[in-house]
Amino acid sequence: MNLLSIFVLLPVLMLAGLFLSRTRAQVRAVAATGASLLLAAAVILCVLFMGERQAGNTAPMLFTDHAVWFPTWNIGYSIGVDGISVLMILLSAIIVFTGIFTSWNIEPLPKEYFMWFCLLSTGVFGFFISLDLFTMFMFYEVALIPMYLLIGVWGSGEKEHAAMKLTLMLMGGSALLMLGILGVYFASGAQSMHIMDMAQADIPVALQRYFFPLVFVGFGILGALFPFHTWSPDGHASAPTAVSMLHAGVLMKLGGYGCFRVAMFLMPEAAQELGWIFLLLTGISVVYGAFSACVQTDLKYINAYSSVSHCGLVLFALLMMNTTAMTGAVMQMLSHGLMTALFFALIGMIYGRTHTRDIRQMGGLMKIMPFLGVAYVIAGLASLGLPGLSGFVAEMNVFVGAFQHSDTFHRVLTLVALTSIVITAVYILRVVGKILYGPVQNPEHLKLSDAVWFERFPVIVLIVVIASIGICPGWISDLIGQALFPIVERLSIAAL
Amino acid sequence: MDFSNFLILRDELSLVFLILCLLMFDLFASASGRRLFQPVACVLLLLQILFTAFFSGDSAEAFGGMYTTSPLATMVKIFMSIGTLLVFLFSKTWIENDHEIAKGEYYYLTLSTLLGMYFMISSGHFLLFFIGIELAAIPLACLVAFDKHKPASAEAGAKFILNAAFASGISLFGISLLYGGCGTLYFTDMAAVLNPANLLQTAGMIFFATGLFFKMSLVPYHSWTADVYQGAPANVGAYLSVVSKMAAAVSLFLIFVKVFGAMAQNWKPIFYALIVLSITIANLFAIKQKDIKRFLAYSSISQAGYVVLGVITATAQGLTGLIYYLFVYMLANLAAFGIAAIVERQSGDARISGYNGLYKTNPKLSVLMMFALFSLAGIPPFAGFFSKFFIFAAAIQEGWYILVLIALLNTVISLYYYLLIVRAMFITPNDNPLPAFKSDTASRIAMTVCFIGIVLAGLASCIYNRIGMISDSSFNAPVAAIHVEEIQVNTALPADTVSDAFSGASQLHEVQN
Amino acid sequence: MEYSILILILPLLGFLTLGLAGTRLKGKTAGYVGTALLALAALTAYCTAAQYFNLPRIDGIRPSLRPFNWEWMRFTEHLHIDLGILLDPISVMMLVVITTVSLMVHIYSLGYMEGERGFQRYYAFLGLFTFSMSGLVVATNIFQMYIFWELVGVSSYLLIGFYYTKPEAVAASKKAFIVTRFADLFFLIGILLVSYFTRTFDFGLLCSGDSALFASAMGKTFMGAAVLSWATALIFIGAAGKSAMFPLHIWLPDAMEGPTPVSALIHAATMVVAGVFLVARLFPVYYFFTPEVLHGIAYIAAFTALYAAIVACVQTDIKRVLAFSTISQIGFMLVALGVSGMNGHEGTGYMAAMFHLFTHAMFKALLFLGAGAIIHTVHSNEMSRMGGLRKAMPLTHITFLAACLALAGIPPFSGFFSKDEILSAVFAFSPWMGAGMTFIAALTAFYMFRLYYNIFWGKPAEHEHPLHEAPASMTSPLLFLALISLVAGFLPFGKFVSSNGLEYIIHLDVRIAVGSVVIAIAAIFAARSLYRNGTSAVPDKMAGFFGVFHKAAKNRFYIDEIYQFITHKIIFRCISRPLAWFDRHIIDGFLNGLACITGKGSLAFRWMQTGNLQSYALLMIGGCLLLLFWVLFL
Amino acid sequence: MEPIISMEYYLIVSSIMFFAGIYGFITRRNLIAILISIELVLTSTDINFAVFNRFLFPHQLEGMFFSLFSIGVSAAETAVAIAIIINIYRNIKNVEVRNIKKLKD
Amino acid sequence: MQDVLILRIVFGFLAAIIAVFSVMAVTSRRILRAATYLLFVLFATSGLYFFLNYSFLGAVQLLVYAGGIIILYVFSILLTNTDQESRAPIFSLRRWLAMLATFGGIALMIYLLLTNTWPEATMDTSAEVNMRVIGHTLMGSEKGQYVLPFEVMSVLLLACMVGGLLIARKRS
Repeated sequence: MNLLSIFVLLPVLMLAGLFLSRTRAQVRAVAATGASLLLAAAVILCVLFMGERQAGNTAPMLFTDHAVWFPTWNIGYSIGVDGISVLMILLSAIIVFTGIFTSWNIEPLPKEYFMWFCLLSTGVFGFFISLDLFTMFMFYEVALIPMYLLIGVWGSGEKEHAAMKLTLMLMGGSALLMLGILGVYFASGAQSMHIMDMAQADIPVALQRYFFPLVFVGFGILGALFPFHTWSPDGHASAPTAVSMLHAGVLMKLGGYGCFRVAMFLMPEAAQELGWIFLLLTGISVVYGAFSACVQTDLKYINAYSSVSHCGLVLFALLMMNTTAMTGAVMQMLSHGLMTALFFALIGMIYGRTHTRDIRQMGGLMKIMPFLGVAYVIAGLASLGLPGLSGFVAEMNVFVGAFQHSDTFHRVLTLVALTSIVITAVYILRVVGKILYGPVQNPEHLKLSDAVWFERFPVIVLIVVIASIGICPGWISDLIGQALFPIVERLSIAAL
Repeated sequence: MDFSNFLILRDELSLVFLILCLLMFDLFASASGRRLFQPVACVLLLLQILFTAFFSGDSAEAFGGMYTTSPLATMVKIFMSIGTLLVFLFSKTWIENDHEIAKGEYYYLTLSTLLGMYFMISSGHFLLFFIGIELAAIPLACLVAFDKHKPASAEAGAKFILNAAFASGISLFGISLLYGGCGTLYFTDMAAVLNPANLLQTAGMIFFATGLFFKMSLVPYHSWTADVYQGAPANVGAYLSVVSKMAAAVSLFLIFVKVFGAMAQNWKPIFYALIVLSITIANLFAIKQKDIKRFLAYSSISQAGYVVLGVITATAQGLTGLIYYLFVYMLANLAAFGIAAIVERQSGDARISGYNGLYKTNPKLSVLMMFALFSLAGIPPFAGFFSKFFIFAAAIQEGWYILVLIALLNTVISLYYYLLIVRAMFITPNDNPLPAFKSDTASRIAMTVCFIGIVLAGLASCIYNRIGMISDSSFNAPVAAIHVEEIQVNTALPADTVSDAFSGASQLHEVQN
Repeated sequence: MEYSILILILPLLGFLTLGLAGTRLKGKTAGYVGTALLALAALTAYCTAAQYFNLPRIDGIRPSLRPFNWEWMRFTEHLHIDLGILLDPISVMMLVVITTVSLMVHIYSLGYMEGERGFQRYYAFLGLFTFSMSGLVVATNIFQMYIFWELVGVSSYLLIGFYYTKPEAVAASKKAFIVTRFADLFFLIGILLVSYFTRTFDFGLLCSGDSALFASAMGKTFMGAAVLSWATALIFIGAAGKSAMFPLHIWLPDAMEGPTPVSALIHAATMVVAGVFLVARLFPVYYFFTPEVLHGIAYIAAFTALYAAIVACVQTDIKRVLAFSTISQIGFMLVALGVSGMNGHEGTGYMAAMFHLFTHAMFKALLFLGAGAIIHTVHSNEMSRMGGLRKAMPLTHITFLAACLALAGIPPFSGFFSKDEILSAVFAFSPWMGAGMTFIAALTAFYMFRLYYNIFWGKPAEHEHPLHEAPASMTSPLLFLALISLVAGFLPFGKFVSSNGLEYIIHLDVRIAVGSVVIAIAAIFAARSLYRNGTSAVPDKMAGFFGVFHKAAKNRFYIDEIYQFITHKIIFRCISRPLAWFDRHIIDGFLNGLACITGKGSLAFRWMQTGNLQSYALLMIGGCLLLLFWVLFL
Repeated sequence: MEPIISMEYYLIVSSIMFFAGIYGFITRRNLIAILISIELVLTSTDINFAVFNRFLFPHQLEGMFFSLFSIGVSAAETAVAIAIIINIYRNIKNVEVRNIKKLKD
Repeated sequence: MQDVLILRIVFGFLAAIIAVFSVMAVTSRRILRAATYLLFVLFATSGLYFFLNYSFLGAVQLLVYAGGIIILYVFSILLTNTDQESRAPIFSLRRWLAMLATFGGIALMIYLLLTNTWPEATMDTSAEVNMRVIGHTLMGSEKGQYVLPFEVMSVLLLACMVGGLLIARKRS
């Protein structure tokens, strides 16, 4: 069996295992084992992949497999990975792994919770390994729908409204997406829905003009593209910790990944032609998200707007359409995924103790829970792009790459987007200053305890990964660069 | 008289035989024997399904073209029988507790409407089609009014029968106009002489369509639906929304594509409008519903809109998509209706608020309901996703971009109201939810079948592929082949340029050239 | 000289060990570990310096070495960030300064921070800072510099906010970080601009003076100025942010909320001169390609020097006086750089700036550490709480005096020599400016001795605890630094550092030297007469005389308020809040409105479901007829 | 040969009958009256079939047979409808349309 | 010509009865009268069939409708005690819309009927249909013969009978 199928099979097996488990201990055991196996598989995949590349295998996709599924529409279960997918799988595995530990004590209905969680992971992994547009889309939706219940049942605050809004907006996006995908398929006249096959076929530019925006916006909604980002603050604020982690950490990456894997790869001419519109929107996202984050008082809202800003940067960089910026985009996906997950994990832990997320009601927590405090500061520093942490390498790739664009318009937009790094510092420091530093606001908080082992564990894992990416980004950018080559090549041909 | 003709009708004959058996059983069985009515009916129906499935023949005509059959028709009939069987399975508690005396009638009335639907699918002549549609409608009215001591049921029955009679009157008027224009009522003959430029024929077609639109309950022919579903016993509602709709949809495709193929340019705009109206308006209505059966009624109206997408494509893929869609819809909707029926029995009313907190007490039921709703909403990995995708794909292939876009945006609205039920079951807190209960064995078998179907009918591609193969071959059968191609004639062509309806076909060719 | 990497590694090691081991170590132990590692680093730095300056010159020029250069991240074919070590006169000089001051601060802190909560954290951060600052100065390319630039920013942030339970400290740290980061934004844009045109980050290439490299950047203009000028100006903004040039200086006085040794290390001796270092590093670019920017730097720096000196005259918090003094002195350095030429005598300014950087680092660190010793005893920063301390703290008094004299530019203290070089460079550039700078030098002497007399003379203030001299761990660094301040002036600095790398002989311009010394002494006496016994009424009269001006100076000319206005009123009130409102109400409201309309829409079609079966039939036949009309006639 | 009465007249008469039936269906207030209206609708189409058959396609009998069957179907329909109406009468003691509006939105 | 005139008068008479009594059947407020008017209409219709020389059809019409259905109506009217229809509101949107639909529909139909070009009749139009032919056609299984609908019709009638009984039967 193909190595990649494991990533779909394993969550499904976990589902079955969870279904059969009776006690909380069994549930935890199944979840933790499954997540660890996934992580192990992801690491193995990564190593094998790099081994193949080292050995000189230059095929665009490795570990490919294909099985016909619906011959009428030439749909197949086609899987394969390139460097970017490998990294995304690794990211997902890490976040699923940490997410499981973060929700160690989830209440109520732990079994159901983990089952939905597994279904979500199935979708995520399936999406990243798919090469067939149909399966990709299918997995995409599989990943979306569990959000509704995860937020609705286990969330907090205005969870029902938020869950509904999130689901409907994302499904609205996927409605556009479905039209776009079908349109592209028929317009290309391709022999199958396999992306590589479709890339061979020439899609008339006149049609690309219609489908590119559909697909881009469809994925963009998940990538929090302005002005379709409003699901994100509400959704993140209401979701339970691990779900916020998974959602901001992985699910939002589906958007960016889809944008270049489908929209830009298949329709490079339209991307070149219409890119500027979206560039403008993403530019707005970047700055707008950062500014909006400045005045929020709910920790999760701050982080959600920050996600809007950071994910905006992902799309922004993708639309710059050169290797450096796109490398930056993928790195930003990784980096944002990790640090947002870290943020949400920490916010969840803090919330679990203080029972408030209002920054005005907290203060001086550093003294009370130094571990969480330090971790929060590290996450904040990663978020504001401190060298040595992952945010910096990503942002620098993005900005340097974007600034290499030959068009003045693009460079000016880059400068605009650059301002976000200052604003990011403003809101990050504001939060850190308010909740961690200063005198203790609420004497009740003095009784609170610091993190326990299953809380520390995911936090440490995330920090280590963030730091290691920040310290040695070379291998990642190599992986990404190789994977981007065909895409960038198509885009540059299209530019002519 | 050639009796071999009758052998071609073995699907229908087996059903008639089944009806007669049940009738005899009802007449002669003892009171204790009658208690076994439900199992007997189900087993016999199952046997009939197996018989039909194993002895299905090739395409054939009988009675001079009045009756046609094909693997496609047989397949649709099997699907309808399966649907009926599931409805029977769901009906056990209801029929046995409330209708000690009349339970036999329930089965053979239902089966006789099923027979009518068989004839709808297989007819090659408007008369047979008309009788089929009436056979499918009139006893159904009795079924709708089956809980006759309940005013709601009686009211629903009256609304149904009167509106159905009205619609069939209009439809009949349309057939008469078509007859006047074409001089024949045989499908194949009529297809050859229809002239899209002839206003009277077009009018006839539109009047005729009323009957089918009524059965499909497309907006604006839909208003009866909600009232009838709400008033009718839930199981009858399920039957109405699934089996009856399936027959109507398939015959809609067969008649409009195969008979009115030449008129495509006339009916496609109509269908376009109906799809948009049905999906949108039904969705808007469904949002506000408080009663689960009304809710499902509107949902089924909007689903019918999606089904018609398959008709408007008028391609083999469209047909495949349509049948597959109906099949998947059948499973999901039956599950939803079945659960609605069970919950209604348990709680005594059908308000959606009764579902609050259902998951706590009846997890399995809630999960199945959720899966069914997700399937209806088109969420993967449930079968509904696949069926929606394929029907959209078929429509896109024919270039209906805007239409599909509207339909897709409406799926978002539909997701909203499906999620409302899910929310009620899983999220909304409720201090005293419906207590845990156990359904009867038959219902549980039915629910299991639905569950398996909802989960696997999409992922297991063999079902779709098989349907595709059969409908491809039927669609491309020589009878139909010449009529499906769209004929590009300007609608504005004045009627008097067409001197003779009989030479319409040849005239058409001239215009084409 | 591969071992020079140890200068970076050892402090980093300190940071990691102390950071990770954290509270598990005993406070003292942590301090010793940190100090020991830093002592090793300092030793390595001295070795490096010794070895480097003994290397033979090539064509009379000191070579620049790269014992390490490791490609860290590749952007494009040409652009890549390297991490490496670049040894040349200024970086080696800086390494010495950094490690020396840092070592002193480490030792000093053993006493000063004793018993503080978070001792380990403190030493960890010090290690991080030393690492980052060393990395900054040895950067081989501008991007590496940017990386460490950010890192020093963060370490500064962490150290200012060391007393994180104090709201002022938190606010100050935030302010410092954000203001410098704001400046860094321009630095980054400058880097991007330069690299876009030159396709390199490397200092070696950038500073080679190769005009082909900059041709395209100079050819393009933007708003009337060459793009390269914009770029270098932007880079200077970055430098100005770190070096607290007007109007980006506001963070530095507030940064005094941090522990005093930290102020000595970061906000007096090392980090704040990073801007000077940056300009010096890119000096060939400024000089050859954008001289107008260089002159602009001189003017800004001169203004800042004046401004800060004036403000320093009226501050009452001793650390703030020192902070403004630092700003003013950095202004001196940048003026010197701004007026400098490249070759021979023209290059005095460059050399003088570096020389002043060196001497200033020593005596300003000394001043801060001395102030720390005083604060340690008095438990207050306010001058009014001090007075007559010379008896209680003789060692501190002596060393502080030495530092004051150095700063005032009195021979033979080191400040005299370096300041004299600056003045002569400025006079050579423009006599008017020279006169102005001399006046500022006099102001310097004045405010330093105002400080000195207020602290050590006059009537002692009341204290709960008896006053005492600081412990040996604190006084020994004071003595050491005082010694350096005394002798450093005699170093043949031009031999080591000069603008073009050739050997440069310092010679005193007697007129200027005498003039400045006389003026300085006059200023000192003025201060003596005013503040010696603390009873003179003249200061108050003068304050009354200057009235508004005095008040304004005391309030630092309301620059902080202006910033406050911009950040709070404009950014928060006028941008963020409306944006957040817009997001919640307009964008989100639009979607909610859509949902609402959909909901309303369902009511709009209610008439279809009256419950009357005849209206259903009407709908049917009506619809049918409408469709008929439509299809038949439209 | 010109027929004695041109076909259109028959058709117009049947159309009037048809639409009278429709009008009645929509406006009558009594269920039985509505049923009566339906009879008009159905009978009018029967006339159409017979007329078309006679005038246009006299060589075959399709129209006539359709009428024949249609009469049968409408009879059956009427019977069931009346049964249902009587059931309503049993339930609510009258057969006014306005009294069967319980089911609505 | 005399014959023609008489025939035309007869036709006119029948047509007038149909038109007038149709309208009266749907407007009369007395249900029993409406049923009677319906009876007149049905009589006139069968008259038309006779007029068209479809005697069999006319006879069936008389038998089934006049003999069967109208009786059913009368019984049910009497059974439900609803001779008098309740008073309609003077202004009702539905009534106006129904009028609009009716007159629009009639206008449309007349337009369509008068402008349509009909297929040419191929044979003599006035021959009486032979009963034998009718019998064969009804029982034949060839093209143009109707045994299958006949059989299905029987099922329909059976089902309707069962259903009608089921519904109308008194509660047990």
